[in-house]
Amino acid sequence: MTPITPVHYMVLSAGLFVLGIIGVMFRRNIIVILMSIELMLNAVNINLVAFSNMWQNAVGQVFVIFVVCVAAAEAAVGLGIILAFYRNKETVNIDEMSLMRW
Amino acid sequence: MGQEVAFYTLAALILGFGVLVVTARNTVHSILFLVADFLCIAALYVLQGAPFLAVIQVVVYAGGIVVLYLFVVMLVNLKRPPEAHRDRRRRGRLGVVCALVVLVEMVAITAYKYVSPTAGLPPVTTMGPNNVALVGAALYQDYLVPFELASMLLLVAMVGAIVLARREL
Amino acid sequence: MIDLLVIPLIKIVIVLTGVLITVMYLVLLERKVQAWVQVRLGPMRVGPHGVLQPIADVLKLFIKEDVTPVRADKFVFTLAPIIVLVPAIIAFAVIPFGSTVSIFGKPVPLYVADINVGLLYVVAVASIGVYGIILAGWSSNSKYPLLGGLRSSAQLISYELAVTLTFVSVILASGSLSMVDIVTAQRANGVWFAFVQPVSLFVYFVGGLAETNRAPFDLPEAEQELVAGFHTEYSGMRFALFFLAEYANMIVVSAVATTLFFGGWLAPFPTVPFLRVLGYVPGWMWFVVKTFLVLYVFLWIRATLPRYRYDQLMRLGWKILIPLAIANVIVTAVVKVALSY
Amino acid sequence: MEPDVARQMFDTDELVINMGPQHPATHGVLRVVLKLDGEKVVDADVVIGYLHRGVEKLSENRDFTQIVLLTDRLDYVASAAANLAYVETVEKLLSLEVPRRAKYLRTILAELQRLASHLVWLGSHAMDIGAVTVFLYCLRERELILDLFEEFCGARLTYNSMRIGGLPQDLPPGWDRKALQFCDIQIEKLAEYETLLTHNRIWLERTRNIGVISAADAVAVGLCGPPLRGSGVARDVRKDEPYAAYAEMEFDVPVGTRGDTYDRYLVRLEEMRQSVRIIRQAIGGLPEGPVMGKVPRLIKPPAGETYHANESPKGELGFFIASDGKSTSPYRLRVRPPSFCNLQALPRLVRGHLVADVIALIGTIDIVLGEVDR
Repeated sequence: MTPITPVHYMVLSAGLFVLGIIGVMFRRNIIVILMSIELMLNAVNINLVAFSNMWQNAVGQVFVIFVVCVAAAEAAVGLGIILAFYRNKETVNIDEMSLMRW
Repeated sequence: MGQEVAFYTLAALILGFGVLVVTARNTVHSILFLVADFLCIAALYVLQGAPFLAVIQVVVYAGGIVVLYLFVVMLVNLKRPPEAHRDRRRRGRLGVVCALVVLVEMVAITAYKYVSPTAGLPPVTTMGPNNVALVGAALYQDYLVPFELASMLLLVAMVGAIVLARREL
Repeated sequence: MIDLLVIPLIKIVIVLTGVLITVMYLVLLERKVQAWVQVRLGPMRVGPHGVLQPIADVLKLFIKEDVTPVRADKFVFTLAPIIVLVPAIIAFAVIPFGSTVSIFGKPVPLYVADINVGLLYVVAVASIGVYGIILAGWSSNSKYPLLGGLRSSAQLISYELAVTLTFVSVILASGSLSMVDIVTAQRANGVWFAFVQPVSLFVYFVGGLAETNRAPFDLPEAEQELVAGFHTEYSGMRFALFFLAEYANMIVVSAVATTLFFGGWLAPFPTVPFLRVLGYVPGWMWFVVKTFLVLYVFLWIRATLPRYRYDQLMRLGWKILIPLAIANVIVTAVVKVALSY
Repeated sequence: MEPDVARQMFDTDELVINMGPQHPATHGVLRVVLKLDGEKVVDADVVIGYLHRGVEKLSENRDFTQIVLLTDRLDYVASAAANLAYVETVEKLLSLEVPRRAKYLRTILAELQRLASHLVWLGSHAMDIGAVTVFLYCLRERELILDLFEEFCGARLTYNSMRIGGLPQDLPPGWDRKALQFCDIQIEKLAEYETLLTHNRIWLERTRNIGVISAADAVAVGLCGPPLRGSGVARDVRKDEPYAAYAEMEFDVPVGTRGDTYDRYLVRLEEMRQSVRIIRQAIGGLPEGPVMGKVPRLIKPPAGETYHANESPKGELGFFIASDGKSTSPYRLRVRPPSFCNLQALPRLVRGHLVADVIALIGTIDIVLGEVDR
């Protein structure tokens, strides 16, 4: 077996990222779409940590913390919007979220 | 040897759970797989010598964000499946194409890097296994302003979420 | 090879059996203590003074029919109790039961692992348990468990914040995230953190009561509007897993309290000359004794206090404990900086 | 889960929850249909009748003496109080004179019964709010009262302890000394319950300002007994229309100020102290003499009707008896049960409170379903 290099992590990360894209594109349920976005963010994090490990520099890890922050903010606001939307329309299907007002 | 086995196992688990997240019909199952995925990613961080991040990953992602998803799924209980739509494959095809393009591009980049390795550069600093202090120092000294901005972002998000989720919009 | 695999495995087996047996007898202890407080005798029939009662209980739970509601989500319904139990047990991995002892001339540390983010590991592991509770409520496909599950998980998440904040001030006081280092810091300071961080101890203990769903925060067990909370639909062995997890969590909370605030395996009064003899008692025994004293307080409180209402419980968590914990962190940080000058 | 059930639960629509008749916290077979908005109770509908045994109708086919037995089964945790109210009503109908000693003994028994009933109330009320220990402590003292009753009349729950015209028998020797001993114990233990509850923050939070009812409202709804006094109305049948030997006793009628659950708790605790005071006085001044008056062998009251009320532990317990003058059974017997009247206030009390408070409020009005449904 070849030793694990950052390239391995990059391939893994790319795979996870693509899974996220497929989720965003394929699914209609906006909650699953948000979850797919979380997957993509995590793919990015894997890369950042791999590079941090490769360069033996803590900055990569610091950025992961920021990404997690952003993800948390995104989830809170996104889910708040979903709840508000659901209360009015009783759906979480993204195709029905085409109106700018209701 | 141990590291390789661990990496490949975790990689397989991460990708496998990722597939399940995207494909699961039941949203709650989807969330469950997402949690499992995040736990595996946390394990991967441990493997990469970032135990602090691993714990953050579990506490914030698995213990916080995904619980939020779970709560919302339970609040949003649906009469009809949200997937129902006339033209089911309309964007799906686009998605596959997009994903393929991205995948090819990424594989190309990594393959290119692989044949002309730039690795071997000396590490900027040496991080021991106990790098929590290093991360802390970087976070609170070099990146203080972004840190404060991030906290502002979280505050704004919190206020926004509360306003949005209130019953009377 | 022996150091890498065999010894940790042996330790894991010992800790696991120890925890399970302790849980069994903790239930008996609880019933006995409750009974004594309430001028009763408690279990008396199985064995002398009921010492075999736990075995009878476990047997009964094994034999009982395991009911799965017809329209339940079977996969999640089965998984939920496991998700609750596993974090409760793996949290023991970082708890230092004692310092290093030598067995057959070989130094063996009395903990499964000393990882440098030990305390955060406990927090992380505890945050996973929430899933089991929500999913148990959801998968039962019944409205009482669902409401109970949502309530319990909201309770756990709220109080987890307060508990984590108390950890921050302990970390500030000790300067380390590792459980072993926290204990040694208490030896170096010559004082247990219970006396340095009394506010932390208070907030931690109240939060710990709430996180383990114990009285006066035992809303899931209140036979009131939510019947039995998230585990209403569970029976037999799967119910036993929830039960096991609750008591294992109690032990974790007590063990962490012992480590953080009561000097872990350290003997009390090391400086008092005529109490030196206490130092000859092995460290792990001190640890067990202290943990059980904390556990006793849990049981004592249950026998004494009425129950909070849900909204009062949330108010206590968010409006009293969390601000108190934050203020404590700030004060600790300021004092620490001031002392270092 | 059913989607519409989910919507009911989480949306602003009202959710209807059935509490009882099989529910661990409704003191018997009470059913309360709660309309909830989230956690808040919008309205409550009390459904009764699950324990209806037709006591009033049964009475029309029994002798006057046999009916004492039926009154035992009304408020089964305070049967002596119901016995007393009934026999006094018949005595009033017959214009019978009861010996003074019997009156004193009846007073003692009625007050012991009040203590026993209040102990059951305090225990179950505290247990509903989560203080299990208080329940066991209360039952421990109630046990002593039951022992006293057992020694007096041989029964521990349904005493059948009164007769028209007096009492079935005199006290066994040494009984009065034991009763006094019990009084000392009870006073001491009351302080024990109070240390567990009265100044307990959680208890205060669970009972203060919960189920507030103003004096005017309380009168309008028809509350009686401790809940009425908790709202500040000093109405006590023992004081206002004295019966048995109460006219000769010295005691206070405690009243509350705010009319909340905590006040009702304090009122009942003080009543227990006053009960002990009355028992001590009555035993101290116990006159000698017979315990049975001159009663005709066949009880056949003259035609007419009468109403007589007692202060039972739950409130004003009254009996209305109409006699046609021809038969040895009442033409019509009607019970005015305090639990029933107090239960009417429940919807008004719970409105606007949370579901968990409903339990505390069912506890605070102290109902016994045997009496409500009859």
